[in-house]
Amino acid sequence: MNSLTILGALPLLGSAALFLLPRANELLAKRVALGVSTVVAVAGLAIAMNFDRSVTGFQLVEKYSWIPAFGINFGLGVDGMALLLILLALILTPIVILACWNEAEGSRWSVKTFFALLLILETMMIGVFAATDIFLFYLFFEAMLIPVYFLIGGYGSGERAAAAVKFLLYSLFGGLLMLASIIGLYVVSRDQLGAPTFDVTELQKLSLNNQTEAFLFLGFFIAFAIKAPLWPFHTWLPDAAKAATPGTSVLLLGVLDKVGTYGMIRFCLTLFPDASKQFGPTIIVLSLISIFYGAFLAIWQSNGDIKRLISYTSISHFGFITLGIFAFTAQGQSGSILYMVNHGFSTAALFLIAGWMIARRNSSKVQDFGGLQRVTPVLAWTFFIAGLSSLALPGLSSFVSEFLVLVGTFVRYPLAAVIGTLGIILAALYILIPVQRSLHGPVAPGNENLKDLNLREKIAIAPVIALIIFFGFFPQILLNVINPGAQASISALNIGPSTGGDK
Amino acid sequence: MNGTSQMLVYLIAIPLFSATVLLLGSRALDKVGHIIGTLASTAAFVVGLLEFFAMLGRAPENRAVTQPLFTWIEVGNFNVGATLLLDQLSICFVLLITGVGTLIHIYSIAYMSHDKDRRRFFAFLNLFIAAMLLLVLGDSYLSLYVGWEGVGLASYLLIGFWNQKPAYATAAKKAFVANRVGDVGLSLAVMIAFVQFGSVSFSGVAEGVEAGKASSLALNCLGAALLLAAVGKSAQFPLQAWLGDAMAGPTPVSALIHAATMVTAGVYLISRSHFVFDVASVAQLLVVIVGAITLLFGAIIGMAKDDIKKALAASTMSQIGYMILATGLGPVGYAFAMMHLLTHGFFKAGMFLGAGSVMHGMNDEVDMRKYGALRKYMPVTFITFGLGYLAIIGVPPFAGFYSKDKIIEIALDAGGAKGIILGSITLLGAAITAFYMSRVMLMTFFGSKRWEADAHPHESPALMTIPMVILAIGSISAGFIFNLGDRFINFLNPVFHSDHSGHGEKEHLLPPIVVSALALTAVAIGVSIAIAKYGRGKSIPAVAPADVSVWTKVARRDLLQDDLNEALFMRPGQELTKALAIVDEKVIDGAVRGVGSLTLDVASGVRRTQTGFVRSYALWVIVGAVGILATIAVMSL
Amino acid sequence: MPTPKIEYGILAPVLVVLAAAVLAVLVEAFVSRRYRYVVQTTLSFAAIALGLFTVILNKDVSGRFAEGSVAVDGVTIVLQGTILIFALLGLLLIAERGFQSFTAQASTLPGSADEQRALASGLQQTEVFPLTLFAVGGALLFPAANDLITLFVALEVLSLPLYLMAGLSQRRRLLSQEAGLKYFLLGAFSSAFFLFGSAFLYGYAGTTTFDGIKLQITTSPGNDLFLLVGLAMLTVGLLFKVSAAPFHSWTPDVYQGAPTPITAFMAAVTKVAAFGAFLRIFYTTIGGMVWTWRPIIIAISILTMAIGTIIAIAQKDVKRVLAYSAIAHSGFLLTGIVAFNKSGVGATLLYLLTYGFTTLGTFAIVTLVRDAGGEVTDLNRWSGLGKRSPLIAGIFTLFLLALAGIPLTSGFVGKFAIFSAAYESGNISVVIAGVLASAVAAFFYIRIVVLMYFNDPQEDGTSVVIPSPVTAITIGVCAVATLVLGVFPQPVINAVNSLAMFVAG
Amino acid sequence: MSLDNYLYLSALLFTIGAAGVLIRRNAIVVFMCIELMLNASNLAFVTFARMNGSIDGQLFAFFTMVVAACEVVVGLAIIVTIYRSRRSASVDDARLLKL
Repeated sequence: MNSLTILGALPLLGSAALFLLPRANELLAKRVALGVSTVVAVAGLAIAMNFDRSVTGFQLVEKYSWIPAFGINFGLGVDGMALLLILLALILTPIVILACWNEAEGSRWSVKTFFALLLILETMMIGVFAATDIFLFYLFFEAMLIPVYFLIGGYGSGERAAAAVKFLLYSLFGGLLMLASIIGLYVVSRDQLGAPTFDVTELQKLSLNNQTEAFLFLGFFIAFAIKAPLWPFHTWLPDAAKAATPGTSVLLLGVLDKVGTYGMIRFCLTLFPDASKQFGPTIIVLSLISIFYGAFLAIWQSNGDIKRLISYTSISHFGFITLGIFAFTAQGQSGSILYMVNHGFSTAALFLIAGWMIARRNSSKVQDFGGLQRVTPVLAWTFFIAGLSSLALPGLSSFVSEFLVLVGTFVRYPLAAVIGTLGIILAALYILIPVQRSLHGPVAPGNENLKDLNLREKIAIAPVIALIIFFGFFPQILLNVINPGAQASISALNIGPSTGGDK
Repeated sequence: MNGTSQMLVYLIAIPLFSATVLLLGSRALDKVGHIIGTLASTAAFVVGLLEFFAMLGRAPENRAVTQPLFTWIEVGNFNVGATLLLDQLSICFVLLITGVGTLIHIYSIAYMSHDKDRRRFFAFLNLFIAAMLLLVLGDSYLSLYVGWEGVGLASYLLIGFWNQKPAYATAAKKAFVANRVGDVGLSLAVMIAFVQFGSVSFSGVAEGVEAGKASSLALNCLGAALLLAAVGKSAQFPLQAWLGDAMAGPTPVSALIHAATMVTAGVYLISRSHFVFDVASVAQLLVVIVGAITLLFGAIIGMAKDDIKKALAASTMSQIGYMILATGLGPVGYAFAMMHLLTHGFFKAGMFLGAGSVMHGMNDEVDMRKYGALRKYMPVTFITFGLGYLAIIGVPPFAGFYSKDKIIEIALDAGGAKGIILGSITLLGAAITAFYMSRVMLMTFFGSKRWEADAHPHESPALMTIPMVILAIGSISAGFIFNLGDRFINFLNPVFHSDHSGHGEKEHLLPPIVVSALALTAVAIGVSIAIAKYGRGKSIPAVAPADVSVWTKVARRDLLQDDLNEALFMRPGQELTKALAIVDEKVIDGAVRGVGSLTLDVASGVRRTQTGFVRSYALWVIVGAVGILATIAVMSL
Repeated sequence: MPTPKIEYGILAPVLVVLAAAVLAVLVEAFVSRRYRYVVQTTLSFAAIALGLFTVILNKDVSGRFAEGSVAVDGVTIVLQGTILIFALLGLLLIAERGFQSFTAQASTLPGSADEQRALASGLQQTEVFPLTLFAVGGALLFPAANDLITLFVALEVLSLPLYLMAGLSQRRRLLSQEAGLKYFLLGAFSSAFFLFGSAFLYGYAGTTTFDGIKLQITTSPGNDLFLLVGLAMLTVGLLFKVSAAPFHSWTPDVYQGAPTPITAFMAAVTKVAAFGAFLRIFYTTIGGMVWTWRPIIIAISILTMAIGTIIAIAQKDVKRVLAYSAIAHSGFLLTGIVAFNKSGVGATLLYLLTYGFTTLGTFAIVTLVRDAGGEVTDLNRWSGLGKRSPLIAGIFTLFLLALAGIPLTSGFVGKFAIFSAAYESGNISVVIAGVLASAVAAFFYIRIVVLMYFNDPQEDGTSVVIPSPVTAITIGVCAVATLVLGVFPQPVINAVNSLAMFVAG
Repeated sequence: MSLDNYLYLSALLFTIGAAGVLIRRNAIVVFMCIELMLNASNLAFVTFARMNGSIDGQLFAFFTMVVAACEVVVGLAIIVTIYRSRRSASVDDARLLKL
């Protein structure tokens, strides 16, 4: 039963089909892309249905020997975290395709290629989260860059080529550092386990000396910190997000960057527990810096570029995620994982709507908007709700995750949690200031007759908003899936009391 | 122990549902939007009443009922259920919220009749009702948090209801941010509670405190955090600055949210957490101090305001100061705080509606200097407003007298110097209140006409006057009814576990009658000064005189709180932001780009070695050879 | 005195090719011009094919032959096989006649009447075939040599033809001739060092056979002056051949000046041959001296990676970029020498195999991008190639990714193998350096990709000619090899690892 | 007299040759300097042969001479073509390829 392989292969086949389509018939290409991605999403949900919550390890496991000489297997499998992130990707892809229906028009490259690249990317996203073989993971990790690179460089705007290259080099650099560590693991595993292996569960048996462990940990961590992105490895993100089309940005920030935080949990914590503990406090500090740094720069962007603004808010949010991960508490862990999902949705909403605003106004400057609430109420409302979820308003999904992260941190690092909590004030500012500038006030010149959301756009955004609200009240549905794995990874660290209140 | 009730959820569900319908509904709903909204609120009120009578039907010790809905969050031992709790304390709020709320809905039908966005307005009102009910019905600090921010959101939306006016949008934002500062406190409180007691439900924390799970330091931190939350929401010092600007919202909003209900949430939070404050003496003292400062603060600002709504807002601030102060005075205080809260709910809401009615008649003029002699033109408004006025300054037998008098009393009884100071502050507050409320009264309804040319004052329609009348009746009777045989105190007793039965015989600093006498004298003084200044024959310039003492100027500027915040937080913040932006651009990204360009420079530098002269290449070969020889030689030494 | 025993069967690969070379010379002399091209190509391909066949026959052989002057073992087999395959592909490029790469008559003056006449008369350059065959012969012998004399002779047989071939370009003949001159002078210069080194090794060991030298080192360890001098000088000679810094200076100039098919041939074949010899000498002959030479090689390796990658960034000519990338790859390959362990041998052989295919493919594509004046190597004029001919640009991108060592390409497999071997030997410094160098290298490979895809094509007559079958085949084979070795390397790895054994003793 | 002196001589010759390569511009002369280096090696070979009392050294020397001869053929061919097209045999003039 290799359902994951099939799931991952579907979009790839779809993209192949797209390439075969005639260049001229763009509508057909779009429909095919939408159809395929929807089918995949449904299939994914179907698979998720028979996911056993009680099991902590990997499920739907597949394993085929690939390059025995290097101990490389084609190994797939999911635990709660991976499953949810895959579902996130599967749900967002059709939404993006629908939302960005006309995004690729007028680019230097053909429309069908755009959607084909999106589908390829979907495959990569499934693979990277489903891989249980570090090498396979690394492979998807690097391969992902290529479609994104072309999506930014081929369809972006402004400094697209430069941004694409910056993105690529940053990631490649990180990837190569990770490669160094992977080589290390390969050699160590061959010495200790007899035969080399990249199987995550196998590798946990290794016993590394402190120096090696720290060395290998850093290789992985920096790669993930660049992806995440954690301060000070973040500067590629705003440029990329600004240059990329909104759809690309959604997948980039919504899903791809989660690979970083995902990797920290999946690999850094499980493979290098001691190094994780050793570097934990430092990373906590970096996370706090990210939270505030991102927030302040987002506020600064509120008289600048709206896409940059959103990407800086994401940097702040990623700060929260890493904070939760390295708090080493059940709440922090589950909170961070839940945060990844929620942030996916809220950022998606923000970017899509911002994209529509920009497309209507032909400007991404926050100042150029204004009074949209009067002109385009629906657009304004959806943007406002998305913003509220980004500032973690109780009752919306992101509140639960953010709060869990903070509680989880408070248990182990009270001071850090207190400082982190101050971040919610800044969150209010970096959302409400742009909201006021762009939605409130008198209608700015040039906005008088902007069109409100059309049906397609409403259909695209509705599910996202619905999920944001729904998971605000029923996060337990997700948490039930997340908890077992999170608990396991924390108890594997065996690091003192992982939850408070038990004194 | 507690019974359960299946109806509680409807309290929240009905208005929430109606709000959703009104928001998502099409323009077709514009016709009936206000009706739906009002009906929803009324329905909630009815449910509340039913629950109330059901409660009275039960024995005092098990009057509280709960309704578990579903598991909200469960991670490890962090377990929060979505459960509703209705006890004596919450029922008071439920009735206040739904009751006053309903009246204000009715009032708004007329007040907003000309606004094309009336449907949205009612949606927001319903949303507020729902959130506020969730706030008072949640059985844990986290559920309370949801309502807490929910009302914040509703208030944001309603203050900014006319957000096409930039100033209004800014006011809304200011309110939200100030509240967020308070929310930080609430978040921290929840975290501390969880870490200390492993639970965030009221009962759990209460038991934890009983069991002495937490150090007194922890408890005081918890208390301080809760206080911070209360300060933010209830516009207490030092976070009070937003309330004045919040008057940008439509007047019914000011009446409901920024007078009767939301701003009193802080009082609710502290009373709800009495079990913490009872044992956290430092935090409790802080509460008293904050209350004392604010009640004077508000009163002083109130004296300087010419904008009728702002004046009323200042008085709200000050009155809540009274309540907070009362809650800080331990078991005896909570009940009286609640009593004052309810009475205040009546008369302040009534007066705001009155103010709204005046504005309605004076085509939205708010400057009292442009009023005058309106009593003939708006009799009903005048009477209802007047009754509210008598109530607030604490003239017997009106509501305010009972509640405020009790607070002054217990303030004096606080014991020692504390008692003296607090007592005198409360008395002083009473005097100032009397002064500025009389000032409002005189400038608005008495004296000479100072209207704008186009003003044609007229009495408001029945839909507006009836709620005013009902509230006025409340402000007359409430205090008396509550106080009859301490029934209100006894009613709340099971919640606060503070046996008031003995409080009659308790040793007083001064006998109650003396206290009342003092209070009334203070009031008398205040009123007479006001009459002397603004009474018959005194001319009131149409524009506020500029040649006034620096104190007046300061008072007009809200005692410089805004300037202080500006100087302390906003400007440094903006500077920091600018600095960071430069850092990001120049330093961090600069470093990255620097590495890039550096490599390029190095490249073009090293490139020079490739001269094209074959002889120089040969030279490199020799250099290499010698190098290798040398290394080998060195190593083999 | 007994007659020396020569195992012709086992030496067949070398002998066949060299014999064919001699034959080819005669062909030049006696076959009429009209048939020469056909005859030469047939002869060359036949020879290479036959050689390949004999190599396969030898696959289980392991031992010393021709009185111990030649060692044929698994390593030799793999190397000879690789060399012959690359020679075949190189020849395909050389045999391309869709467009003239070679001057009709090397002796005519550039731009002179003679040249015009030579062109007009449809003269076709065919001396290049015997030259190539000689070079291949030398290349086949070089890694098999087990004796300093054989090694030296093989080196010269490999090098001398290349000096000439480098000068045969039809376009930009001055550049080509200059390349020839530089290559020749520096080559001769370095072989002088090589020879001097051999002399001292002989002086130290009293014999020219590797086994003798090895024995001497193991029996009487210690730092004999002769040994050290000899070692150093010999190393210089070899490092020059693999174009390691600081002996790399010739590489960019020669790669750029030489006719592109020759560059491709050199880049693939000589690198394999030279590293083959490198492996044998450093792993077996002077393996006992590892503690002496390893630090040096580490330093050289890092220096080479650095120089190669960094200078490549600043290049504007595609052939020069590739030349510097070749230098950088030498640096990576040296880490295989540094490893000095079982997996080091296999990894180096694997890397050579993967790199050869990729580099042949890249240069093959360079021959296709032309305008009226011949090949266009100015990078700026490559911009928009992705629009002009997506297929070629795509394949070129594939090769570049392989050179950059991106997963799913052969380049990654090679890098992974060789770095892990070095890591295993505990020399993590070279691994780190290698990884960083790869990061820098990625930059200029990607720059070319950006150029091809994200820049608009210039209307300057630059176009991609439709390759005739020979070139097409080369490109196809290389592309397929690059992919297959990247995705399913297992069989090849198995084969290489099973063979990667030096003859015992 | 001791054989070492021959080695010193050969080293000297080698150095002279190398120096010549660096100093002289004329391609022919440069090439002759290289030949000098080769012959220095030859001298070393025969000396060592004498030291070790083995024939291999002399053998190697012969091989070297043959190879040197080949190099002359190839080298002169190249140099002559260059000279004919440039009218100059100076190695410094040939620097179109650089950087």
